[in-house]
Amino acid sequence: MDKKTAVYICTGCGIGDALDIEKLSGIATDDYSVPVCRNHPFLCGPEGVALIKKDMEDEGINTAIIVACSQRVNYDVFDFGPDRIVERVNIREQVVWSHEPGDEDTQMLAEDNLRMGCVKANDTQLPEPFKAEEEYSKDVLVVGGGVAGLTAALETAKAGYQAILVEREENLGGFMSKMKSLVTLPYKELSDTGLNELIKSVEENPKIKIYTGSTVEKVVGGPGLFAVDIKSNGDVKSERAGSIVQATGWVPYDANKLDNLGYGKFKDVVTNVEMEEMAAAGKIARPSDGKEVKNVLFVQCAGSRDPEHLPYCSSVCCLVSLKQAAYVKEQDPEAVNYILYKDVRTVGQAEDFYRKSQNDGGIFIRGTVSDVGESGGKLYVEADDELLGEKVKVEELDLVVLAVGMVPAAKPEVTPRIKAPADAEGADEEGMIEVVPDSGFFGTPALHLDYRQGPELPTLKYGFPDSHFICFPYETRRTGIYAAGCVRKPMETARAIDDATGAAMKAIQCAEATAQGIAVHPRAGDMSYPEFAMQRCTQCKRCTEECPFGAINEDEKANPLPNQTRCRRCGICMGACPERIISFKNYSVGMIGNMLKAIEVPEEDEEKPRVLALVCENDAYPALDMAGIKKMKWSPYIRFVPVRCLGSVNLVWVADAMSRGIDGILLLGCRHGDDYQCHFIKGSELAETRLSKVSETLDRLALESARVKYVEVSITDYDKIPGIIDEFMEAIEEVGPNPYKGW
Amino acid sequence: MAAYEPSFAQEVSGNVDFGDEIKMCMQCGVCAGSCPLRDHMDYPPRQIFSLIRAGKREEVLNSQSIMLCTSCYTCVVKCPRNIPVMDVMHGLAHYALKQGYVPRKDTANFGREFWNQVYKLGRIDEKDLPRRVFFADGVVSGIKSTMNFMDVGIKLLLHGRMKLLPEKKIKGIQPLRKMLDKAEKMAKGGGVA
Amino acid sequence: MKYYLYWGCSLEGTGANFLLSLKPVCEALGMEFEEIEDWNCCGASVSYAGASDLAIKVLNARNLALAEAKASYDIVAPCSSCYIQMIKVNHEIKEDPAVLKQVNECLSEGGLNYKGSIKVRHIQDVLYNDVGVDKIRERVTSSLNGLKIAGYVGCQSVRPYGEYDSTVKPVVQDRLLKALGAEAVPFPKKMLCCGSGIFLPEMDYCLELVKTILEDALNHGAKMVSTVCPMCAMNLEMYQDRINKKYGTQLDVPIVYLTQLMAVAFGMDLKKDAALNRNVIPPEGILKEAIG
Amino acid sequence: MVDAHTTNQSILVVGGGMSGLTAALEAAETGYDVVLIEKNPYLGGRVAQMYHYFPKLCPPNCGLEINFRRMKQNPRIRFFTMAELAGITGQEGDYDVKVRISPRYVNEKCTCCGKCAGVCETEIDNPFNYGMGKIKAAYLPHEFAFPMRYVLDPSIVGTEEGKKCHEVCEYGAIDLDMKDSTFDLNVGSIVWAAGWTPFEAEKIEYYGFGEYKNVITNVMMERLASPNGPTGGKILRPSDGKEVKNVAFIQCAGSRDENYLPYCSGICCLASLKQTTYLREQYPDCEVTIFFIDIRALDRLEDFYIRVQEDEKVSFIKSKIANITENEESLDLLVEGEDTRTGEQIRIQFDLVVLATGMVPNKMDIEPSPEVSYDEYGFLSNDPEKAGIYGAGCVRRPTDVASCVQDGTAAALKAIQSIARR
Repeated sequence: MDKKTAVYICTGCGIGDALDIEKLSGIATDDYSVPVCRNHPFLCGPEGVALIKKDMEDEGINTAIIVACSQRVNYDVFDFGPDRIVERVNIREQVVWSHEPGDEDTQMLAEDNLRMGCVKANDTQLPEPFKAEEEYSKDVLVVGGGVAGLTAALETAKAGYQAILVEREENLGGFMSKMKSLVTLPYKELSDTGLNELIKSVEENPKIKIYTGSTVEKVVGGPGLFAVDIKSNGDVKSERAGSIVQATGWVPYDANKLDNLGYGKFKDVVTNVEMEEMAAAGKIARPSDGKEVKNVLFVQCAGSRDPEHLPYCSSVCCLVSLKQAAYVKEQDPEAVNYILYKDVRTVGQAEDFYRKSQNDGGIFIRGTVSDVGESGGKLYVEADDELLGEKVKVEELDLVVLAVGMVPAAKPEVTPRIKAPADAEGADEEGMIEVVPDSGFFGTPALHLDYRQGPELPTLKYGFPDSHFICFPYETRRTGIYAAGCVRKPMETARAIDDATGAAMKAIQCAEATAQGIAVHPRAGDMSYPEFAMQRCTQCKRCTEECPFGAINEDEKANPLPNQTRCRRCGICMGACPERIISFKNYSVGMIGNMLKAIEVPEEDEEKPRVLALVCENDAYPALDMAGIKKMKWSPYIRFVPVRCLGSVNLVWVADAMSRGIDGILLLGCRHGDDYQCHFIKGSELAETRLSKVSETLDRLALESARVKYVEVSITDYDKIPGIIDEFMEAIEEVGPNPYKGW
Repeated sequence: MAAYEPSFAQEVSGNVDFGDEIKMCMQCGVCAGSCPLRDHMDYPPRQIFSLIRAGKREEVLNSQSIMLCTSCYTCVVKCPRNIPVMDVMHGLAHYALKQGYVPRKDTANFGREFWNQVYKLGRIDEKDLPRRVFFADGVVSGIKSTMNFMDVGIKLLLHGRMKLLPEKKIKGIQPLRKMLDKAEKMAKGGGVA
Repeated sequence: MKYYLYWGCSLEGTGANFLLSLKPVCEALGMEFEEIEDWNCCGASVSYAGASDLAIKVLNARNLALAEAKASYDIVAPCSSCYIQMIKVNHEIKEDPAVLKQVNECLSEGGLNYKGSIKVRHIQDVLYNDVGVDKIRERVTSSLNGLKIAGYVGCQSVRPYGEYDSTVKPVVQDRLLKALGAEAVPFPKKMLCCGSGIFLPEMDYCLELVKTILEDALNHGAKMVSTVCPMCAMNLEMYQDRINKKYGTQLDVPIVYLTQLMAVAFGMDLKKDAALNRNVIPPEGILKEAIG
Repeated sequence: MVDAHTTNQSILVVGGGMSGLTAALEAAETGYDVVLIEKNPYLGGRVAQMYHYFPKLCPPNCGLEINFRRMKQNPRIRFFTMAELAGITGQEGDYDVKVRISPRYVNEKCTCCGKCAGVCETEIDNPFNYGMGKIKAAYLPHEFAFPMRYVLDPSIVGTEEGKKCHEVCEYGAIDLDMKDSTFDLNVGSIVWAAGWTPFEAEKIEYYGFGEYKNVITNVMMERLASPNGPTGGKILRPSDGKEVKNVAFIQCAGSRDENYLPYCSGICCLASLKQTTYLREQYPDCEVTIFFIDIRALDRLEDFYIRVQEDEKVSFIKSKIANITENEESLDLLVEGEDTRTGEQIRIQFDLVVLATGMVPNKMDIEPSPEVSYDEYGFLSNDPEKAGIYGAGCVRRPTDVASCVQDGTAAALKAIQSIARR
């Protein structure tokens, strides 16, 4: 578009008193020859906004540079519609509120910010939404026909969308079809599973297409454009889908590994799953001789909460055992149930069912099993009773039920090995390498994604493809593919139903957003997307390897094949690319490069160092605003440039800045590691790794690596900001000025 | 090693007043933590319940604790499962005595004599009661205990806080006894002797 | 304001000063009393040794039935033990009608029947809620002038049902004391049990409790301890010399009934009405000094 | 006057906490018009008052910031703060809703320059800090407040103080004539996400909360640990501002207790484990004791439990504490109970006691009450027979943030279905 730019400087909130506005406007009008430059004492007020609107009408201004408060505020006031560019230059929170008023350094800071704003506005294009050639699908593919899958499909259909349901077994229902009864809200009594009704309503719903006895053979493409091959008794059918819900459920932990609890040794030691099947079949009897069951002992945490087996808690086993104890009582009111537990974990209203179980006479023993044995055809269990403070023995047992835990159905027995990337360490002689736990290679086939980064959803610790985020449990590293139910984490039925409903919501939402060509969470609504100048590509694979969302595939020649609908617009590929071939309409290596170059670097003798800080706009930038709002003070020699994610920081910026005489560069980003907070999963981590490699660049320029530093800043660390900055300024003081000044 | 034996728990729940409430205990220990005489108890209430659950009949019925209850109701007020802990302890004491156990001799004698008097007169004779208690274990110890309490008695007497005339039976003593006999027959574990 | 007064066994003996002071004080406040004819003992808190729970319920139900048969007055029970034993019956039959059936089956042996209509009230309850502190304050002629008193509530006058006051941090007695012009000192141990019914047989343990209670009262500056329960009064008052012997303390704290203090504050006769002469540890001096 | 034009194709979300924000955003980002109302002067709800989340120990503002940004760029959501539900009539697909707005006395012209607070001398108990510490009666609820706008406490309206604030504001942002107002909405479905209230700990008299200064609740602890809290993030004894050396956490303070809340509040175990890490991070020598009945750390949260157990300065004692008494000189607290694993009596002095109090669901208190069903504890049960109004988050069950967000997302779809059905 043909830009007509105007600069509007607000003099309210103390700005006018702290700065020489005349001088400031000069920068715009003289240095950047912006045709229109006005100031107003209350720009966000009605008159101020009217002023801008008037220019837009009369003068055809379509690019407004608002030099005022942070972009975090008055976002609505300064929104002039999709076809107008608005660039916000923060001179309130991060300039006049945090620096000495009337001081020349404060003035210089404001001026640099304005310079960068002018450059940015100039280099910004209005993004247009991405539109694929093929037509978008809004159908939702649901993999797994258990209670979670059935629910996801049904809830999708109820909202007016088509669902495709794929179930491996011949019949729908998953594990629940093995269940006799259910314990669920309000947790007073046993209730019917309601599975038949659920299946019926799924089968009768015209919007749901069901494939039983079928598996997903291959998934190609991305959100809105998934092409799915479904192997259905012999032949392969293909379907198109907009998004996917993976509800492949769980498998019980292998009780054969629990021989210390007598499993496999004694016929009458069974798992809670076998117990459930027995009960569902109609009669609970001793497997050994089919005789009646009088005394039952439930061993809780059989394999769970155990470093030798499953370190995590399987969440449901307490309630399941209490339920099965109720079966025993139903069958024979005289029978006795013992529950040997570590902690009774009946959370929320489920505490009521613990009460019921006690009221039915269940005997709860807090302790751990030391031995399971047999004498006179009956089982006995020895345990350390924590509350009795001694070893105890429970004899005359007809049945010992091991409450085994849940393992995600997507968890493989062995860690798969793949062909190692060229520069990878630890590859074996065949060039194969064990894959990292959170890569998409982890997992037994469920989706067979045709993705460069692996065929399945990446998993977290313990093989659950759960979200790492507390605020965003549906965050997924495979855009448009959402896990639901026990494949995500151990959960009881009531929770699985809610989870599946939520997953369906996200799936529908992703299909809708994709069709509009806009991004989903966390940059929801963003229309910009990366464009690749392929002719300059050197096939280095960095982008295809580093994209946290596996958005970019590769052809056999290692050329990147971007899948725009998988893209989350973080710009990590842009930061990765050594050739700078990846750019967005409103965000590019060149644009930021030019902004850096716009910073005025005083001569060495002026003894005014210049430091550049590239800050994560999601957390570090708001923290800076907070520090400003709290009127904290810090060095006026530092210039902040917000970036979408530190992962989008391209090392060339460091070189650019250094060669312009900038004395130091600070990267402010999110915590990484096990408890990472980066909204793009790997961004901040990648930034630090890349930075560690920057020393070569610096050496080449004969500069000290101390000039570049990465610091973790969380959004609430505003109180630490001045300290962090001062510390870095001192460090820069020590290494002395950048010799490239004035070149 | 203690063998879990549900029969005692069943015995208690079937024959002891409020005995069936025990099953609701989740072993939080708030009762034991609230009891004024907890430091003198061999097994505070929470432990008594876990012993019953484990089937330790002797330990429970011989336990000092079940007769050390001052009836202050603190445990009853605090129990998160609304178990009338105090009444359970009384029930256990009553049952233990019936079964021939004597957890706390003096309290047992005192309580029994107290009830005997209620049964005999329909009221309590405050002079007579201690005497009976003191002499429950024979003349010698009786005299000793009496001497021991002379001072108290004299003080009370001097300050007009001792009823001089012996307590008379209430008019309706006969029907009252009938009622109480009936109650004993109908009472929980009334069959058990 | 007419009530049944069920004073029970000890108020005719060891608790005589309670009953003696209670009657004139309550009359002065316009309360009328009627005795439950041929009442029997409540069984107190140790009968369980000889009796089943049902028997003890029946024992109390008899009193309730006798009262109910004649009139519908509330029963006022000054003795905490009597009070608790009777309301317990009422509570349990309310919770479980089967209990009422059982009880009546036994009562019928003596030709009685209880419908469950009679309310049982503690004397504190009646003074606080029916009479009210204002009316009591108005009646005060010789204020206790800020005399520091520790209001000992004990257990059974409020626990477990807390019908008229907190079961953990009660306030009623303190407010009544204040109405008399006294200063109710902070008294964290006001709810610690004194040993109650098993004091006598378990004296070794219970002396310790009484010691703790009295020392707490003294540490908070109390000149005397007030109470509303004959057992508490007995246990707190009669054995101080034994505690002194056993623990080398110098306890000599007067233990007075709330109603005695009221009689004094109402300017009634210290002997005839307040029955101060019946206290083993004489409170008279301190009180006279207070009222000047 | 409020522009709140809506149709029966719109969704009303009541409650601007995590559950409500999520429900609103998910529905709006799927293309539906949403009106969100929140009774506080800011969005974010209960989590905005928390220091960190378990188990990641990350700040809630991080996720809130993203959500607020999602809102800023989404024209389909309109939200109203200081707004409460005043009435509902109609049925699924066509509800008429009355919303009551309390006066903020500050209009949209506020630039957050802070001059009003500058001249205001009156101070009020800071509601954001549960009454710990004071704040000017002209105040920004907290620095991350969204919307970023000041509030005037009614107590200074109509006083000299109020006038002063009005005069000092250069932007005409202070409007002392604001009144209670109501407006009507027509919506197709409603998401009830009004959240929870901390159980009133004073009800457990034997713990002495409200009477003993150094007995606090877990929500107060969050504020004490927060950099924007009353102590600037340093955990200090309320009574004397001393550093703490020996702290007790009492689990199930009210929860799992038929005298108070018979249900388990689900989150208190993890909350205390989390707060233990706050203490241990600030005070390398601080001893922490956690008194519990059962530790309920589900799924991966077990790792966090293990992590805390590995700290040798943290001990776990299985006991429901029976009594707390204050030492009248030191104001330390004597904690009594039974160690159920040894049978021994506990009599330990602590300088701070934290009660792990539970959650009480916020019910719809409007007349006439709409067609919804609650369980016996007041949690809203999403009865399929009564579609149209859907509970989300802690109004349905006591639960953690992640589950609230899941639930809010699910509620959004249910709300959309109610519209799609029509």
